[in-house]
Amino acid sequence: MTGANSSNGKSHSVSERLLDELREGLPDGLIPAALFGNEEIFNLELRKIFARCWVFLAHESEIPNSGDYVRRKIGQDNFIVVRDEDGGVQALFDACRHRGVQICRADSGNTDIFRCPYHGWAYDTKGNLLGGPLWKNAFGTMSKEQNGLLKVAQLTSFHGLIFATLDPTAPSFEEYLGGMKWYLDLVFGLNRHGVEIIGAPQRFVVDANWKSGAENFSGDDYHLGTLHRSAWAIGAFPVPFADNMMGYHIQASPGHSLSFSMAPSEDDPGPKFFAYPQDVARSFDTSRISDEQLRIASRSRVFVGNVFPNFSILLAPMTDDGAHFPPTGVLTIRTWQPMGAGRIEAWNWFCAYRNMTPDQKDRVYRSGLASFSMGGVFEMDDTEPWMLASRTGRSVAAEVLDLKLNYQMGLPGVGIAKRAENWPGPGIVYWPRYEEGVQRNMFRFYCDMMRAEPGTWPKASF
Amino acid sequence: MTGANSSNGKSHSVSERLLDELREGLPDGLIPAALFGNEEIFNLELRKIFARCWVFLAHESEIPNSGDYVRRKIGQDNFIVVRDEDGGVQALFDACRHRGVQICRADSGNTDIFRCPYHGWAYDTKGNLLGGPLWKNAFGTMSKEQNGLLKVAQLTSFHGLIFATLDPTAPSFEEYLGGMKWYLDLVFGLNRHGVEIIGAPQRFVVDANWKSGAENFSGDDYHLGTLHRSAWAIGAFPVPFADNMMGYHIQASPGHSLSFSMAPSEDDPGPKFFAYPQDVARSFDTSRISDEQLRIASRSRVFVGNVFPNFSILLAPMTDDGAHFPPTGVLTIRTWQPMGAGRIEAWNWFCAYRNMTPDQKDRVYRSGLASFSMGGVFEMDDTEPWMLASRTGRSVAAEVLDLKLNYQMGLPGVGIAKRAENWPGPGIVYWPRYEEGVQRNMFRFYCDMMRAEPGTWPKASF
Amino acid sequence: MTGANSSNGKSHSVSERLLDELREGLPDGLIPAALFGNEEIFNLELRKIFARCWVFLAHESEIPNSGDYVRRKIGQDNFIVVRDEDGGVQALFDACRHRGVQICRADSGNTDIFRCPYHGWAYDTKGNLLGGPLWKNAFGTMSKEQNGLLKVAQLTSFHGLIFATLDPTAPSFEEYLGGMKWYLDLVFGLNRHGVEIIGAPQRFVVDANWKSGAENFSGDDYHLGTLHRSAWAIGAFPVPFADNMMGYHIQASPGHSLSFSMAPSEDDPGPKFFAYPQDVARSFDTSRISDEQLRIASRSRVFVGNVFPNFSILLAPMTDDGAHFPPTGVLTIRTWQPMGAGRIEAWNWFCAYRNMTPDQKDRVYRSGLASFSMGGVFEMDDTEPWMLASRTGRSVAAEVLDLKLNYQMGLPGVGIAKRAENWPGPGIVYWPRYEEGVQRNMFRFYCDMMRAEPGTWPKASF
Amino acid sequence: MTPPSEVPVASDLYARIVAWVNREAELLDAGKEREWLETMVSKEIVYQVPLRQTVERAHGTGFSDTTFHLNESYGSLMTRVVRNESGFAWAEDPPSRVRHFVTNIRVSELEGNRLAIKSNLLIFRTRRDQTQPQLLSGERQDVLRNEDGEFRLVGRTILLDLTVIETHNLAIIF
Amino acid sequence: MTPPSEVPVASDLYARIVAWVNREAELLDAGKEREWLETMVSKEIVYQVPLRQTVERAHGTGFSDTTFHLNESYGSLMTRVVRNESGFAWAEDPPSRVRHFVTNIRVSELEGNRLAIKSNLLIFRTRRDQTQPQLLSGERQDVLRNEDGEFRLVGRTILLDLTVIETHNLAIIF
Amino acid sequence: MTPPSEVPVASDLYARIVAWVNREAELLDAGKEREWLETMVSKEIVYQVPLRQTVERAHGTGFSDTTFHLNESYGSLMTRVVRNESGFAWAEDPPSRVRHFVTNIRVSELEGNRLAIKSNLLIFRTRRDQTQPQLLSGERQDVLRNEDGEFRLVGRTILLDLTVIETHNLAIIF
Ligand code: FES
Ligand code: FES
Ligand code: FES
Ligand SMILES: [Fe+3]
Ligand SMILES: [Fe+3]
Ligand SMILES: [Fe+3]
Repeated sequence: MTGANSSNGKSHSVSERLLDELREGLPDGLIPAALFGNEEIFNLELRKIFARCWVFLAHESEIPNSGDYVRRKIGQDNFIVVRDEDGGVQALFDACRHRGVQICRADSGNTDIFRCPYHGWAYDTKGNLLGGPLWKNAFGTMSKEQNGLLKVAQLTSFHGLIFATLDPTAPSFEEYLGGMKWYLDLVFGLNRHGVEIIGAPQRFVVDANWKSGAENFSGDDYHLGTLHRSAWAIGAFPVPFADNMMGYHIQASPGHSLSFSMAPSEDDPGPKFFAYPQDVARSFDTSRISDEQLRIASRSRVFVGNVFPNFSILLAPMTDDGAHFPPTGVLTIRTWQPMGAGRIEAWNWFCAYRNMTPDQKDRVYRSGLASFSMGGVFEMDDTEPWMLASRTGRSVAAEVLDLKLNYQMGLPGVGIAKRAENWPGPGIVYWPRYEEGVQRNMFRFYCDMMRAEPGTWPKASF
Repeated sequence: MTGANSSNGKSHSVSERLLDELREGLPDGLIPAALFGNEEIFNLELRKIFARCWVFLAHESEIPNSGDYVRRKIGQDNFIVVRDEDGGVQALFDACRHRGVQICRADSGNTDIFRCPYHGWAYDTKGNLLGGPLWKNAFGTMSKEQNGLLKVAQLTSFHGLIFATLDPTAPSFEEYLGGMKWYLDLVFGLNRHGVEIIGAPQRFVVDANWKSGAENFSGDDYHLGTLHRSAWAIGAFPVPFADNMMGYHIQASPGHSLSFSMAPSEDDPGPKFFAYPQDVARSFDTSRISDEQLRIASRSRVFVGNVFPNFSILLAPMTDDGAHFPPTGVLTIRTWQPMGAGRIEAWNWFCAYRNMTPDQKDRVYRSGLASFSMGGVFEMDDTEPWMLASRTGRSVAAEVLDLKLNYQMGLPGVGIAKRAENWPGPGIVYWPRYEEGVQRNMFRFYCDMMRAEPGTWPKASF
Repeated sequence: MTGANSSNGKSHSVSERLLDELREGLPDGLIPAALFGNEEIFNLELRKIFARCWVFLAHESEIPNSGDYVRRKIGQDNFIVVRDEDGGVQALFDACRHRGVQICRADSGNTDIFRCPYHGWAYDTKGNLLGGPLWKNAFGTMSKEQNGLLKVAQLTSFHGLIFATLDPTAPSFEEYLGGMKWYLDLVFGLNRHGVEIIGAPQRFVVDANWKSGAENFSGDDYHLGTLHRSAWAIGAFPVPFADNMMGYHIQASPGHSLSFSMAPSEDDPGPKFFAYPQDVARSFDTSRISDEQLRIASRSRVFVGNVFPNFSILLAPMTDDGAHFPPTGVLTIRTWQPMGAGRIEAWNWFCAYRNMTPDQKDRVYRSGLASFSMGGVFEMDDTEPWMLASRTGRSVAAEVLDLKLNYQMGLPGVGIAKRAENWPGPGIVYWPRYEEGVQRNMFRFYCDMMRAEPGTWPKASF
Repeated sequence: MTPPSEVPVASDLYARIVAWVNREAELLDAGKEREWLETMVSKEIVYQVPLRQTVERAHGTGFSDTTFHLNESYGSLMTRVVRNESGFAWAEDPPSRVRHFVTNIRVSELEGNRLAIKSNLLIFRTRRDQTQPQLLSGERQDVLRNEDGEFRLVGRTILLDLTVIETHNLAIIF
Repeated sequence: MTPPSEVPVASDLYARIVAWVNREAELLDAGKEREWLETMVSKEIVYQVPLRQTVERAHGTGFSDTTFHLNESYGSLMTRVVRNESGFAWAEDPPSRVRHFVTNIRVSELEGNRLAIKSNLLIFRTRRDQTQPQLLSGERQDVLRNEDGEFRLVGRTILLDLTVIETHNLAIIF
Repeated sequence: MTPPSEVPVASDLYARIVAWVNREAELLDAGKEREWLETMVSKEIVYQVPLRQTVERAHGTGFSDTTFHLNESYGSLMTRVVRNESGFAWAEDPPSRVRHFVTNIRVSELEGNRLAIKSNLLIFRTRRDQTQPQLLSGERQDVLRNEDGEFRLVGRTILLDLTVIETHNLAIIF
C-alpha cells in the first residue's frame, strides 16, 4: 500500500524492505504478502519487469495479411502489432509523435495507413511518418525520420508466437527462454503443421494481482483437489485428483516453470497426448522435436507452464459436456496484464493444431470455453481465491502482523517430492508434483529483476 | 493530500508538519483542516492508531454458542471473531497462511472448521492448522504450529463488549480506558442483567473522515440546535435545545470523552434514566455500580461518548412516532471504520437491557432505527456536514490559505462553561455543555499516538 | 505517474526531472509526454499554478444584484462569488471557520446570510462572522474578526470579467495580462455596450489534462483540417481550411497567446467582424478601443486565445443549421478546471454584446450550443484527441521510450510562418498561422511558474 | 390463506396496477411525498427494508426478518414528510435527484381484496455535483388493498441486492 | 388548452405508443439515426436538454428554461446525422455503445391530435475498452403528433438527474 | 423463411410473453436455475454470448460470429446447475446477488411455431461487501418455441455493450 509507503515517509524503503524480505525468505519458502498488493511494488514492476522482460503480444495467425493489425498491451500500454507491407511484423507504440494522441482506433483491423485524428499526421505500417495536411506549409523541412512511431526495442517470432521487449539491453529471446525452449518446442512443434489461434481473445478484468495467475500456471496442481472439486462432480476432468498429482515439476530456467501430469508408467490407461483425438495424435511426430520430447508428450495428460512474467499456457483434456463428449486436448494461452496492484486484465486465446478438422477445432473451442474462460467451470473458480489473496496483499494487518505466505511444499523434508533421475529435458525436475519449487523459481527471478540496475541482467541459466 | 505530499517532494514532511501544527495549535483550539482529508495522515492513522489502540469488535451476545462467528474489522482488515470450542473468544486474521486467501465466507455464521477454498488448508476455531488434502504427500513434516491463523495481540471482554489490539506493547484495556471505565460501567452495568445486542449491525458508507464521527460523539451537543432542528419540528426529541445544553462535558481520560445532558436540579420534570420505561428503570440498581453512578444515571437525559479511536455510544430518549409513542431510552453503539481519508464505513448496533420485555425491545429498536440509523431523522443529517467537512480537508485552498478549524468553545474566557465542583466521577469536568474540551482531549491523545514511536505509549492518565 | 514517483523512491525527482526536460526541450519544441498525465506534476500544478496565478471566476452580469452569488472553482476548490451588500464583489472560500463545513448549498442564488448547517455559524455577504445560536453562552468573547470566511488574496473586474488569485505576492492583473490586455480589450470593448453572459454555464467532465484545452485555444488552428473536417461536410463553418490558416499567431506576453484568422487583404470577400450581423457590427466603434484595434477586428474571422492558465476565449462565425441560417459571430468563454492529471471539468459560457436583439442573442446561443458545447459539432471532436493524449501522458511506455511531444511547427526553417512586420499590437507575431510558438510561449511561462520559489515571480513581459 | 393467483398481463386489472405503479414513481421522483402518502398509502402500511448479510449459498439469501434499514409505519412516514417540509432537513436540502426505474412487474391476487405486486426496482440517485450515481437495486414486494374503490399501499418490502449501503442517508422512499 | 387526459394502459393506443417507443430505442441503439429521423420525427421537432443547477429545496428542480445542453431542430438533428455519415466524426468513431432503457411509460392525450408521453430513461454508454459505463438518467417528456396516420415526434425534453455531465460529448440521441 | 411479423403489444400473445419473461427473471434472480432449465428451456437450446471488439464505424458492431464468451447447450447449462449444487462452486459461494432488469420487449412471430423476442437487459450484480455493482448491459435476442402448449427457450443471444468484461466470472445466466 502507498500507506506503507507514507507511513514512514521514505517512499523507497517500503519496496526495498519488501524485496529484502523476499530475498531472505525465499530459501525457506517465505514471501511477504504485501507483494500481492503494494502499490509501490506494482509501479516498480511496470518498469523493472514489464518494460524490460520479453512479453507476448500476438500469434502470427492473428495477422496473416499485410496491413492486418491487432492492438495489444505491454504492461498497461497499447502497441499496434501489424503485418507491414513487406510481410514483416512491427510493434508500434500507439502514440502520435506530434501530441501523443493514440492513433489506433480498433482492437483489430486492416489498414495501410494510421492517421492521427487530431492534426492528421499519417504513418505507414512500419511506423514511418508520411506527412500531414498542407505539410510543406506547416512542417516543411522537419525530419520525418526522427518523427516516426516509436517501436519496441526487440521483437521475435517463435513458432508464430510474437514476443517483444522494450529493453535494448535484454538478452535474445532464445537466451531469455533458456531451458524453457525445449518445452515450448514440445508443445508448439508437436507436429509439422504447428498451431493457430481460434477466434479473437477473450478479455476480462479481475480484482487480483497478476502474479497470482503467473504462479498458478507455473505449476499449482495441488489446488485442483479443493478449488476445482466441482469439476469432478460434473465429470469435466478425466483424471482423479490424487492420480493427477503424479507427474513432474520443472524449473526450466530462471523464472520459467512448468508442470506435467503424467502417469507413473508408460502403459497407464489414462489419456495420452493430452487426450487429443487419435487421428490428431497420429500426426504428432519428430519433424520438429526430438524422440525424447515426443515420448514425454505421448505420456502427458496435462502441461501447464508460465514464461516469466505473464505468458501462461495450459494443455489439458477437457469437455464442455461430459455426458455426451469425451475430453479433448485443449491448448490455451493466457496473459495476465497488470492493470493495477489489485487488477488483472486477463487475455485468453484458444489454439488448435492446424491439421485438425473444423469439427475437432469446434470441440476444442467449446470445451475450452466451457472449462478455461471467464464462464468456464475451472477458471470461474480460479479468480476467486486470487481476489481474496490480493485483498490480503493490500492489508495493513498483514504488514503489521508480518504475514509471510507459505511456499514450502517440496522443500527438503516437506512432503514426498524428490529430484527426478534421468529426465531427458533441461532444468531442475521433481516427481511427483507435491512441490512449490516451480513458484520459488519464478519469485527468485522476479526478485533478481526487481533488484537489477537498468542495463544489467540476472543470469538466464542455473 | 498526496498532493501536498508530492508538492515538495519530501513525502514525510507533510504529515510531520501537520502534526506539528496540531500540537502547537491545540492549546488555542486550532486544528489544521487537512487532518480531515490528507491521505498521508490517513495511512499513518491506520498504522499508528488503528493497528495499536484497543478497538471494538463485537458483543458476546452476537456469538453465544461455540462455533458462532462474526466477521469484523480492525482498521480496514477483516478478523473472524469466533466463540471457540472451549467457549473462549478468538479474533483471527482472515487470511490463510498458505497464500493469504481470505477464508471466512460470510458476515456471520457457525462452524467448527474454516477451510480455505484455494488448496484446502483447514483451521479450527482457535486458528490451529488442522491440515489439508493428502497432507503427508504435500507438507509432511512441516510445522502446523507455525502455520496457524494469525491473531490479535490482546483481546478482552468488558461487560460483554469485545475489544482487541494488534499491539503486544499496548497497555491493558483497563489501563487504556482509565477514567472512562467508571462511565462505561455506569451504562453497561446499570442493572444486574446487563445489555444485549438487538439484531445484526447496520452498515453504510459515508464519504467523510472517521474523526468527524468520533469528535461528534465525544460531546458535540451544540450542533443539535441547528443541524437537528427538524427533530423538534417533528417531536422526535423531548428536551428543548437550550435546556439540553445543560449538563456535563467530561474528559474521562486522555483520548476518551463523554457528555451528559442533565437538568440543573434533581427535581427537574424532564426525563429520568434516559427516559427508560418506569419498570425498566426500577431494575436499575447498585448491584454492579456505586450510589454515585446510579444517582448520575437517574438524573441523565442523554449520554454520549467516544472511546478512542472509533467506539462511540449514545444513550438517549427517542421515538419513531412522537404522535403515538413517548420517547424511550435507546442505547446505540457506533464504530466509524476508516475506509479512506474521506470514507467511513459506519457500523450501527442497537442494545437493550436484557430484562426488557419483547415489546419494550421492539420500541427501542424502532425508535433507534427511526432516529439514529442511516434512515433515521437524526443521523440522516449528521452525515451531511461530515461529508462537507472532509471535502474541505482534501482541499488545496485550505492548505494554501492555512485554514485552521476552530475548537475554542469553552477555552478560558470563551463562553460560559466552567470546571464543575464536587463531581463524583473521574476526569476533567465542565458545566454546562458549551465547550469543546472534550474534542481537544480526543485530539491531544490522537496527536500523542501519531507521534509515538513503535513500542512506546503516551500516558493514559492526566 | 506516481509510479515514476515510486520507481526510484525519490518522489521529488520525477517532477524535477520532467521540468528539467521541459526547460531543455522547449527551444527545440520538445516536451515530455508525461506532463499530460503525471500525478506528481499535477499536484504541483494545483499549488504552483492554480493557487498563484490569476484565474477566472465569473462575469459580473451573472450576479447583478446585491446578494446574488455563484459557486465557482479555483483549482478544485469552491469559492462563493457574491455581490455584497455594498455592491462590491467578494470571493469567499466555501468553508465554515468552525469545522470547515461547506456552507454554500447551491450553484447560484441570492442570499444575505450564509448559515452553516452543522452548528449554525452565520456569515454575511462579505464573509463576516455574524454569530450563531446562543452565541454568548458558547463563544462569548471570541473574536469574530478572526473567524470570518477566508477570501482570495486579490480580486479584480475587467470588462466585467472577475479574476482572482490566492497569492498576495502576485503582480496586479494588468501587469499579469501584459500585452494580452490589448487583445482582450479588442474583444470585450468592441463597442460601448460591452458583453453579457447568456444563461448559466454548461459543465462537463472529460478524462483529459487541462493543458490540452489551454494549448488548443492558445492557437491550434492546424487541427481544423483533420479533426473538424466534418464541420465543412455539414457547412458549419464558412471559411475553407487553407484560407482559414491565413492569419496571425501572437504571443501577447509570457504565457498568454492568441490567434486571428484573417484574410491576406482588407477587401477579401470573407466574413468581417467575426460575421456578426451588420447592424451589430455597425455598433462596433472606438469608444473604448483604438483605431488599430477596430481595424484588426473588422478584418477578423476568428479570434481564439488563452489567458494562462485556463481561461480560454473563442470568437468565431458559427451556425447550428447552415441550410437555414448564415453563420453569426459567437463569443464563448471556457475554463478547463483541473480535476485530476487526466480529468477536466470544462465550464462553458456564451456571451453576446449587450446591444444585440433577443433574436440575435438566441441565434448566438443556438449556434454556439450546436458548435462549441458538449453536444456541439466542433467541441464534440476536440475532447476525443485530448483524452487519447492524456492516456499517453500516463503511460509507462512513454516514460521508458522517452516520448517527447513535437511543438516544432514554425521553428526557424520549419514551415512557412514568418515574423509579421508592422503589426499594430503588442507581442511576438507570426503570419500565417502554421506555427506553434503560441503553445511554446504558454509552456515557457508554465515552466517558469512551476520552478518559481514561493513569493517569487517570473517576469511578465518579453 | 388461499394461494395467490396470478393476474394475467393482458387483464385490465394488471393495466390498472401498472398505471398505479407509474403514478407512484412519478410522485416520488417529483418529491411529492405528501401527496403520495395521502393519496396512495394505507393508514395501516407496513414498510420495511430488511437488513441483509452475506451468507453461504447453503444458508439462503441472508435477509433478516427482525432487523431492518427501515421499518416504517404511516406515522413514521408522515414524520419524514413533515421533516422535509420543516425547512431544516439539511440531509436532503438541496434534495437528491432520484429516479425510480420499475420493471418486471408481476401481479397476483390475494384474498381480502388485496393484490401482491412484485417488481424489480433500480434507483438512480445523485446529489450536488456528483457525476457518479448511487445505484440501489432490489426486488420490491408490495401489497395493495382496495380501499373504497382505490388501491392503497398496505405493505412494502424492499429486498436490496446490497449488504453495505453506499449512501450517506436513506432519506428516500423506495 | 384542455388538460391532458390519461390514456389507460389497457388501451390499444397505449400499446401502440409502447411499440413506437420500443421501435425508436431499437433504431437509436442500432445507430440508425437517419432512419429514426426520417420515419419517426416531425419536421417541426423541438428537442431540448435543459441545463440543470443544484438549488435549495425551496427553489425547485434547478432546471433552466433558457439554457440547454442540447437545443435542436430538425435541421440541426439532420446535421448530426450527416456529420456521422461524413466519415470524419472522430468523436463517435469508433462509436459509443449505447443502450436505451425506457421504463415507467405514461401516456396522455393533448388536443390537436397530440399525445404526451412521459418515461424514465436510463442510458448505458461505453466506448472502447471502458468497463465502467457512463450512465445518464432522467425523465423523458415527449410529444407525439399524428401526421397522416403515423405518430411523429414533435417535442422532446430530457430532464436529466445530473448537473455536471460526465461524458466527453453528447453525440447521442436521448 | 418468411419474414418475422410483429406481434402487437395489445395482443394476448404479447402479454403471455411478458409474463414468461418476468417469470424467467424471477427464477434466475432467485437462483432457481434448475427450475428455470427444466421448465422454461428447450433441450435444443443454443445459448450464446458472442465476443465483441471495438471496430471503426465503417466496420459495424464488432461482434464475432465464431467466438464467444459463452456458447452453451442444454447439456452444458445443466452442467452449470449441477456444479452450483455440488457445494464446491466457490466462485459463486457466497452467491452473487443478481437482478435482471428487462425492458423494451419486442415480439415477433417466426414460422415454425416460434417467436422472436428482443429486449434490453441490464444486469445489476454485487458480491460480498461490494457497494459498487457490476453492470452488464446489452440486447437480448431470444427465440421461443411452443412445445406442447408451453413456450420454451430454444435460442438466446446476448449482444453485450462491452468489449472487456469487468467481472471475475460469468457464472450467471443472462
Ligand atoms: S497529435 Fe497527432 S497529428 Fe497532432
Ligand atoms: S491459499 Fe489457503 S490453502 Fe492455499
Ligand atoms: S461547522 Fe460550521 S458552525 Fe460548526
Ligand atoms: Fe485452477
Ligand atoms: Fe447529531
Ligand atoms: Fe477544435
